[in-house]
Amino acid sequence: MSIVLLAARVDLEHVLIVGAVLFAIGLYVALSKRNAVAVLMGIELMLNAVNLTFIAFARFVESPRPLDGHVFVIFVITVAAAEAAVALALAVAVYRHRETIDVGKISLLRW
Amino acid sequence: MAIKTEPLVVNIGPQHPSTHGVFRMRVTLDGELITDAEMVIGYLHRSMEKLAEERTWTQNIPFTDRMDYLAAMTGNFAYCITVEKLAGIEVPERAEYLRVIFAELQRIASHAMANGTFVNDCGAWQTPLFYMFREREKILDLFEMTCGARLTLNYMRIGGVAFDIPDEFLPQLQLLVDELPDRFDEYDQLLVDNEILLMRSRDIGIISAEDAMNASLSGPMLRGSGVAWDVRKGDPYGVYDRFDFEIPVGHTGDCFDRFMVRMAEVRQSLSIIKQAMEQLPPGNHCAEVPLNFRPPEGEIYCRIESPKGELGYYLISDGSPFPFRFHVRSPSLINLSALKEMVVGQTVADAIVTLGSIDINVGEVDR
Amino acid sequence: MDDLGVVIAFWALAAMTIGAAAMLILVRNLMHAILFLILSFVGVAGLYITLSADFVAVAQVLIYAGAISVLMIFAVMLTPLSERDNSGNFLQLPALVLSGLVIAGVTFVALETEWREAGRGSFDTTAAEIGEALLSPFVLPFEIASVLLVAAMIGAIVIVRDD
Amino acid sequence: MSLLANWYDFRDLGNPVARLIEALQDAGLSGGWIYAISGLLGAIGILSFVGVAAVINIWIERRLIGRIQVRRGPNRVGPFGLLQPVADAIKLIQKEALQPDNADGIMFTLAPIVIFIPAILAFSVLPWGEHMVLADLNVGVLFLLALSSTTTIIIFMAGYASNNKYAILGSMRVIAMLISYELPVVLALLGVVLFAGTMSLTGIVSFQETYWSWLIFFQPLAFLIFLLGSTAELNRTPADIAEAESEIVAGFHIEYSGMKFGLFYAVELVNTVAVSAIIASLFFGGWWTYGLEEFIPGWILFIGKIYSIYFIFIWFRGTLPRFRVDQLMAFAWKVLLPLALINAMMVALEIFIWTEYEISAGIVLPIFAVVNFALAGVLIVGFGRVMSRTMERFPKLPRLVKDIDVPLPEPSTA
Amino acid sequence: MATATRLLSGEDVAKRLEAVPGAVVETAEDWVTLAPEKLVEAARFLHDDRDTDGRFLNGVSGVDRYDYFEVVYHISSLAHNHTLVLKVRADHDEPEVSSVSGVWRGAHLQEREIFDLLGVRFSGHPNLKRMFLWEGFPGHPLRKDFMGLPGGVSPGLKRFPKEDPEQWAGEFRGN
Repeated sequence: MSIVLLAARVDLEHVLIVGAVLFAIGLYVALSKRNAVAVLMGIELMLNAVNLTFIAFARFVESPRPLDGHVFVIFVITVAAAEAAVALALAVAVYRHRETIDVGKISLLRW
Repeated sequence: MAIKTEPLVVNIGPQHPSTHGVFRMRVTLDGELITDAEMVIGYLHRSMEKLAEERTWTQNIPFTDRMDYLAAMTGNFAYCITVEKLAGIEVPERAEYLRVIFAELQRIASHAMANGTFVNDCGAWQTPLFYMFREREKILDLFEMTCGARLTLNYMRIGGVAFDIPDEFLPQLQLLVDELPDRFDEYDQLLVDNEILLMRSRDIGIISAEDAMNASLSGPMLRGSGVAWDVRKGDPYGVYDRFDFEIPVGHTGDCFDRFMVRMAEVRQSLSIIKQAMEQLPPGNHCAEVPLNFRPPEGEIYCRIESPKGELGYYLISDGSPFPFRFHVRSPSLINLSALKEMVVGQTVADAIVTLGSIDINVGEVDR
Repeated sequence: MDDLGVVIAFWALAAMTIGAAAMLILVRNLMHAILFLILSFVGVAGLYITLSADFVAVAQVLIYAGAISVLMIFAVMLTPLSERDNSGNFLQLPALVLSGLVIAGVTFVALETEWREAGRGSFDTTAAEIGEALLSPFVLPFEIASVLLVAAMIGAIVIVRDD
Repeated sequence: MSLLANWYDFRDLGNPVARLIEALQDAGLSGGWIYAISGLLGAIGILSFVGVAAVINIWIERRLIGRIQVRRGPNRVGPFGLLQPVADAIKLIQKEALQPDNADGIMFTLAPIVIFIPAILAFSVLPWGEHMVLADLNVGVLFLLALSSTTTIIIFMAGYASNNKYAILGSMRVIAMLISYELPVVLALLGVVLFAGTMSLTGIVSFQETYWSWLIFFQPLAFLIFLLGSTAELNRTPADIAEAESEIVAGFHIEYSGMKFGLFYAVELVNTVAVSAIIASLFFGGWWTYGLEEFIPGWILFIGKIYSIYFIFIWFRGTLPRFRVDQLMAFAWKVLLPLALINAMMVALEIFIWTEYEISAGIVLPIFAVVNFALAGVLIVGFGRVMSRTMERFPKLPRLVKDIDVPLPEPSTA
Repeated sequence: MATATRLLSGEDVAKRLEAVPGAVVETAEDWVTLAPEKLVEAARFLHDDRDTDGRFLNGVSGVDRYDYFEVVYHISSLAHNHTLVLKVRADHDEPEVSSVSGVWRGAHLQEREIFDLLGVRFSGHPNLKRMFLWEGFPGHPLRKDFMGLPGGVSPGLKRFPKEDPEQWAGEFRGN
């Protein structure tokens, strides 16, 4: 299989690679940033990359119920919304006690 | 434990659409809540009290126009009546009645302006303001017909008024007096029956009767708080003891009460004007007073009920043609005494409404 | 997927998405980072449209760009005394290595696997089918998701409540 | 009632475009080219409408507000002041575009430009005639909601980038407000979508055509909720708290001057037209007007409906004072949201009855209309009673006192 | 119909103020002059006394009498509808009067105004700052000898001393 990414067509592999790059960027952001909100941004990017691959599989891969991928994405978005709400609430709660949301400084396991 | 946030210090004014001139309020905000407020004034200070010591008693009348320029007629009235009392000058009957008519017209104009801008501060997009301006315009037309000026009138003189009214004045005034009650009924329908205005102005900026008295508030602010006090009734000056009118008094002392007291006072003023028109005697319009007359040595404090509140003049004469001391008790300034207490703990939007309900005039605050 | 317009749109949107995501690493200001994140979300929504998932695309814009990013803005604005820069920590190099490994691994797998491609065209409409799927085979997860949302909402309120 | 598909038939401008596309297909162009050409034509049509509307609306709004405020409005430039928008634009373009010292330059410049994207995109899914729709998305209603939620971010961008305290206050207000009003608006539209059984705007219009009735007759509550909610989303009086010029001066666009301010000004008008168009499509049958579109082109009827609804917004603006922030929030959460929920449940019940028992539409729809109107009336009056319980319903007027009367304080016992 | 407000004579006021011994220094026809150190006490008494009921302070004004400063309080009772006048003298070189803003909230701004324009210091005032003129303005313009003082002047800002940032610092502190 020839590795020609910018072919004049879009196949499953291409979408998967785009998703992988997006996931990798999200991973990097989530691991390397100090601000809790930035870490959350990385996590959201990773979730988006996963969603993208779900949609790609739904679009390209043979299946009796191809739209199940979409349903999964809807669930992931739901969970992401809940997760974001709780995580940001945690950030605010931590800020209230320590006046910082730098994950490096929130190292004590007690308040 | 509340979230530690930076307090936000915001300058409301001096260039702000709702501060009615160059008034500045420095508020400290926690979110939208005001935790501290301080007013900074003096942007329009013209040092009138000092200037007045260099001018003769008659030359000072134009200064009184330029203090509360929205109620110049009552400014004239207060000063002239104080000097007359100091010098013991008798004013002709006709002049007294003309003064009452013009002062009450001026009160209607000033209250129309105050209520229009108040509703504008509540966020109505200038429509009530324009309606109120329409009525004020007609009153200013009457002023122009009589003394040629519309805003800074310089109409009253020590000993009377400058000009007698022209012949077409009374019919025009009659038209106005017949027309205005209907108009104000209409504004009642537009504004008082409006749920949003009620929500915005009721229970906002409350000041109790005791606090209002302690803070020397006067005029519609004092009456809005439930104190039935009006200088026209309590200390009748001029010929006010000959008219039959009532004092509108509010219930809780919130912004809505002050607004409604002004609305009701307009109707009382109209009734006074009607009575004055009926009783208007013929005769001379001004007593003979020399241009550089010298009142006897002495001092006097005399007050009238201006649209904004108790407008008093404390004049000291040392027998020279110039006043020794010319002090104005300006209602706009003293009504601001309780501003901080009224706005702290409210939101910015309410603070603007409260300020609008006080009805200050920066020309009179700073003098 | 052979339509030229869609292919061009896909690659343009992919470039935009990845570029915006990469800016997330580079920009200094946290607020700018959130705005680039929103751009990235919108790009992903565009990718969904090219993959003929219109309902999911619109939901993506509605929830990610419209709600979650606003939550993030709230979180940043509610923590004013904390630093608002977007600096990295000591894990930058390991994270870079890990990310590179992820890209390499997934690319290798994606290219080496024989996918059972269906070769069908784009979906005509997805909203109705998703609705039916949610209410017949996935009704239990659907209900659990609603419970999860309620739990998350209560949890968030409890966490940030003033004690 | 099929339209004669002559190319010159101005009753539906979609027909000549369809003819053109057929001709292009005959000429052997590929699908991409045809897609591009038809999209371009539609975009030109929409952009020309948006551009003209943004200019004309300035005149309409100022004249109407002027009439409401017993003055004449602009009448100096051109006949009836018709050239006033041009003069305004020239004035704004000439002005210096100031930028505060510590402003966030790129965001500050970008915000007034980007804010046009959702405003214009909203027009792309609206049906202007039977065949006149640029993108017949089958998730059209959801698409419009998604667009309105992105506007929030852009307004926040403008306010944050200005580095001004008033702007920050305004943008935080707008975020809180738009988040709150998203819910009742979504739920109100949920009722409409449930009733019509489709999320496509074309589908909703053809539903109204099929059953020979505008949706407002079945969804009066949804209409009111959407109307009030959209005044908040549009930042117009009585919910213009984001730019409240008497409180926070101009809110998020206080620092903007020159044409940057002009863009914000124009986008407000464009957004208002877009919302009016959405209301016209969803509740007033869009281009369909009880057969009248056989004689008058549907898109002219549609524009007429748009401006009738636009007039309501101008009327609001000319008459009502502004809410306070917390009152506006309380209104969304305590009044609009429960009403929208009840409405959605009611619609679900009705649709269930309709489909389950297979009652003919002629019998069931009038009953639904009556029931829904009665429900709307009861709910609005009831909520009014419940909400105004804390305050007396009618204000106490000042009491009139004959003589001065100031009580002495109670003697202190100490 | 209502009758005019009664102006209490100085003797009447002095008689009422016998409850505060040593307060009245001089009794004139229409006013009484109080001892500066007894001012607040007398004001509090007049405010609380039910017969006098001086709950309403009409106004405070300052007068430059060349040799001394005079601060004049116009107090009235809205319930009894009478009014009375108090005066306090302050030294011309170091004018200082105790503040009555604790008794009447309404005196707050007027005392600031007198401080600003006449330079009379009010001890015990919570926020005694310049009100009309800016911080750092030299002199007090309502004094009769203002024109003769350094910085007191024919108009023109250039003759004022260079602004000192320290003087401005006070304005941005809290109340």
